[in-house]
Amino acid sequence: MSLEDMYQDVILDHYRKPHNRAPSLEGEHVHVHHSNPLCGDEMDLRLRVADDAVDGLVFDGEGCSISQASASAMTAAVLGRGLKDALDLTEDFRRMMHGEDPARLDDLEDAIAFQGVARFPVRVKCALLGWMALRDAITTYERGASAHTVTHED
Amino acid sequence: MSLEDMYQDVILDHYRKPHNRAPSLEGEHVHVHHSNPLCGDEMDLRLRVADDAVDGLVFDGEGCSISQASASAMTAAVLGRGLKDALDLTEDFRRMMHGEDPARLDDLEDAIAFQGVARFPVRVKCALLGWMALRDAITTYERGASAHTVTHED
Amino acid sequence: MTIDAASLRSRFPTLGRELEGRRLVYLDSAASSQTPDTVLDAMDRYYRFSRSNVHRGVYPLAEEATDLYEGARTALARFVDADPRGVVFTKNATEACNLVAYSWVRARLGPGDTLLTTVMEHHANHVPFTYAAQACGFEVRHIPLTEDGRLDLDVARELVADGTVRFLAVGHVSNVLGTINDIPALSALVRDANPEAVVHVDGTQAVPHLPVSFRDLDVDFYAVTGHKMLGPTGIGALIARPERLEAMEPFLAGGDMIRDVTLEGATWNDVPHKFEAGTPMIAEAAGLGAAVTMLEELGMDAVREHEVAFTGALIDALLTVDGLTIHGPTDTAVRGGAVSFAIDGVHPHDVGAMLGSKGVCVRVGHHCTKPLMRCLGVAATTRASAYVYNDLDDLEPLVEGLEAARTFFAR
Amino acid sequence: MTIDAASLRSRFPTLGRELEGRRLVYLDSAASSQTPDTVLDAMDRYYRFSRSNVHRGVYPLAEEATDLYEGARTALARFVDADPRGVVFTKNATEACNLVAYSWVRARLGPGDTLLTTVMEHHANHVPFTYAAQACGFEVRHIPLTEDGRLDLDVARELVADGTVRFLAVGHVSNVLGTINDIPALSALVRDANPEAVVHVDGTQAVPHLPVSFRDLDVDFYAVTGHKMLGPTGIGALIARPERLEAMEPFLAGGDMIRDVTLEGATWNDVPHKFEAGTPMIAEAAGLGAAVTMLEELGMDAVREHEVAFTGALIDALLTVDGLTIHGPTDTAVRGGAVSFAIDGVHPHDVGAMLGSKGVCVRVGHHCTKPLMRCLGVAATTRASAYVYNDLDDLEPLVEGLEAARTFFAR
Ligand SMILES: Cc1ncc(COP(=O)(O)O)c(C=O)c1O
Ligand SMILES: Cc1ncc(COP(=O)(O)O)c(C=O)c1O
Repeated sequence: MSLEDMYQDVILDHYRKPHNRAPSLEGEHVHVHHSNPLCGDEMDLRLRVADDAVDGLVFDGEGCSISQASASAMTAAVLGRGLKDALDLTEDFRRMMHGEDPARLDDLEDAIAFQGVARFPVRVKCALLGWMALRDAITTYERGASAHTVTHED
Repeated sequence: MSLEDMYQDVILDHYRKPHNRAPSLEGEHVHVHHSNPLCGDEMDLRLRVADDAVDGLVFDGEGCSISQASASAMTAAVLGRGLKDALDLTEDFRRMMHGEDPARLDDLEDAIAFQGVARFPVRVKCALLGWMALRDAITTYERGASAHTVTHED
Repeated sequence: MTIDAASLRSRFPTLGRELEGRRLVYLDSAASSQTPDTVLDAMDRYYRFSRSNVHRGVYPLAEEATDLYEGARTALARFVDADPRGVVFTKNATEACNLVAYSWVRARLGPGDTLLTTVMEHHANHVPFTYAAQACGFEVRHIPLTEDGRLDLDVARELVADGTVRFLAVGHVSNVLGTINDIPALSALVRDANPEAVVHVDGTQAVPHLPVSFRDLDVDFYAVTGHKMLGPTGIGALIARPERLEAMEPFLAGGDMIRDVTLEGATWNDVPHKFEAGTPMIAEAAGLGAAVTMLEELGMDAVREHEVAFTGALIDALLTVDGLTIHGPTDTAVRGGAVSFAIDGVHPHDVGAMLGSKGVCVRVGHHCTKPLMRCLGVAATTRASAYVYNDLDDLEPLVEGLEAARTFFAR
Repeated sequence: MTIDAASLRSRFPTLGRELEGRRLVYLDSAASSQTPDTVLDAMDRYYRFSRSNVHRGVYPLAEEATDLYEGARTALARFVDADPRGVVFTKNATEACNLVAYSWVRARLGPGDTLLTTVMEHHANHVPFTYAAQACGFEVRHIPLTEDGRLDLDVARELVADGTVRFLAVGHVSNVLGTINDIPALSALVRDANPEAVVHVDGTQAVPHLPVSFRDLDVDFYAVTGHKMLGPTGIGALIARPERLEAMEPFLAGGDMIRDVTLEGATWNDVPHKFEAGTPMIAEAAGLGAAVTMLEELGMDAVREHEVAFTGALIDALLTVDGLTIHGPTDTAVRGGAVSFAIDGVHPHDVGAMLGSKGVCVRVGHHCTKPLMRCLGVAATTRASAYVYNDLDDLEPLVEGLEAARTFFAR
């Protein structure tokens, strides 16, 4: 598989015109900051919960095309989902990035386009960054906290 | 060159019937103890000086055939020589063990038989042990001391 | 499956060599083993095809190199039945022991504490700890030997009785006596007296020759070296419980072992990377991976069986030589393949030189076990040590050489 | 003699490879250089002909192995114009820096003392010293950069003014900016303020590329690594004044570095052996010796001349790319061959991946210089770095790939 195949149009679209990219979110919300000092990616994710579901979700940050596009596709795929469902989808995505076939093809929506990234081990962390931030935001919410910072190695 | 060539008859003779091997020496003398912990050689050398010459010289100790035979040949070659002359001969032997041609062929007497040992680097230290003890005994004497212990690495 | 040493030999290039017009007989594998073609090929493939640095490269060569390196970690972990997160690559077993001495022992033991070790340790598993003791003020106690060269467990029990022993450093198999130490018994003994005690095993002479399960041994640290287990020079490993590594501060600092660095300080990477500073031994890891594959193919049970059979024959052959005494146990069930001996009135240097002149390679000297030499009352021994490529054909030249030494150097 | 890179290439097997259907263009030699056939042959000869352990063996194989190992020491000493007694083999440059940090700095610096370093150091030459500072309580000061990426000597003069600086740790050539630091000026500056100050230089990026005379540099310690100078992985060296080594306590303890060992403690071997514990990197030393031979045959003046010419052309080619900024000096007279740059609006990861997909290997990331990245205000850079096998033919694929990245990732 070539690089151009990895960067399918859908990834490039999310990279060039990210969904739900914003530096702030209205209402009470959880804010997590994830960073990967080894490749310089920084990700702010803000999650507003209503009725145990993802009611608002925006990301902001710096990073390579894969990390930015993946965060964008992630927000689109999970907005409106129940928290448990979103966590389950996150796990499905994580497994896909480790080479397993995804179980929830349709629910992943555009995120399915990142399947090819699994073949580029150094980029897997990039694709996972937004999803891992989401998982952290949900568990932070469930702990009753409102902010959390995580530093990853690559 | 084969091993049997290295162990010429003269070396084996000195090994089997060492000259001047004794645990003690009459009269006032210098005693040096040299040991090489890495191969377990131990050498006691006793030197009596009269009129600035080697008047008495005995060795004792444990070691391989080369170290024992070389010490024996050394005592035979230097007994009776002036101290300066003995040091000079020691230097000649040392150089021979590092591959140079000896300048004092005749004076080295049987010690000349050790020339072949120079080709076996790990054995060079063995052949040198007695001579280095002699050098140390002479400088110890010249310093006015009566005993000295040296531990060598190999 | 049993080992066919004669046909294996063709895979070890140096064994094809002649010395002094005779077939080379290599009986010094306890010092360093021979290296098979597949190990050389694995290193060559890295250098000729994927030559680049590991970690974080985004081009294919660098990804291949990373896979080779991390693949070797997984292979070694599988081979010794350990968690890959507990496998730290080092340059040799000595560095592995030093890592434990610096990052665990020095950080935790002090006045009032005791480190227990034995009189039969290799310097690699002894000096780092006595050196640490001098710096940190803890006490070092030594388990002595029984008559037949085994650890005296009765005395060991007395040595731990006061409950101050917080650390045990012990070799799995002696490189001089061949003795296989009963690690579970020793760690039980130490932990009975102090449940918090930590056990570090020098497995250098065990892993090449016996099936080893780190999990089953139930110890904390285990040091191995590549060049004695068919692998290349320049690589070894510390096998550890990941929790232990996590609880330790790093030893060597530098690139790759950090998470973040500021002008003032640094935070550390996850284990095992926290302990691997700088560009690692990439080709060497690839080679070690191939060595492990070969040992797995041979089967460690078969390797051990071959060793038992050969060692029995070796001991019998040695005992035919007049005036020869074997140091250590002669029962092959409780010993490995290193057999040290003395010949009355002939210095080991002379024995070794005579054997070398007949194409037989053995080691003479103190084998980096000076305290043990003092216990045995000798300055040096002659040691023959075998591996998968040795067989009964090697015994005749050995005995012939020993007889020649005995006659030639008789006084 | 000038370097004919195109014909040299045939001696580096990996360079004959194709990536994604294109000729491999390797521009990551600052991370690790390619390895020539002669180096592989030297290691192979050891493994296939003289495979055994070094030191004290009395059979021919062991003598040959010892000669190879000690011969490599002599060769490296000659190459960097140093005393072989001052050449300690390590597994990489990182270990060499740690050796200095543990055995010199930690043993001698404490509260009230200052260690001077720079903001451009590789983690290998930074973290061991800040880690030591945390343990020992001395202060660490950093020489900052001028606008054009050189060390600010005016500030440096202020940093040493109080006379507390006892140690300088500085890189000879930056692996990111390419800057060649003026070592004699820096050590004069430090020693003027404190004549007893000790100078440690990280020569990792200098020795492969410039003629280096340790004697003329007149410093105390100098770290090098084999895998960046045509040598194998798994070997580096600390070059030191022998008197300094003699004054230091050992770092790693174990076999070979001792003179004698008793149950209680040990006495140390002579330098440099005092610092080489355990079985050394024998094959690797043989390989490094062959690498040095090749560099001597090419001539280090010619190597440097080739680098200057290529780097000039590289910088010119890079500057044709829209929105590309070079970090560090652009004057080839004061810089080495590592050239880092940024492309507006494109993340280095994407640049590197695009280049990799076109067969061009460059490094992206922080290059183990996080403090420097913070100074530059970036998280990562893209770095192209050349060596003797690169020539102008490599520039077209590079520029083509950069243009592709710029277009593909433009938002
Ligand atoms: C300037 C500099 N210093 C030190 C090092 C560390 O070298 P090694 O990884 O071989 O220990 C490197 C390379 O990674 C470097 O570029
Ligand atoms: C029992 C034992 N432990 C440790 C070592 C040290 O291994 P290395 O020299 O590879 O560090 C050796 C071999 O020399 C050994 O036989």
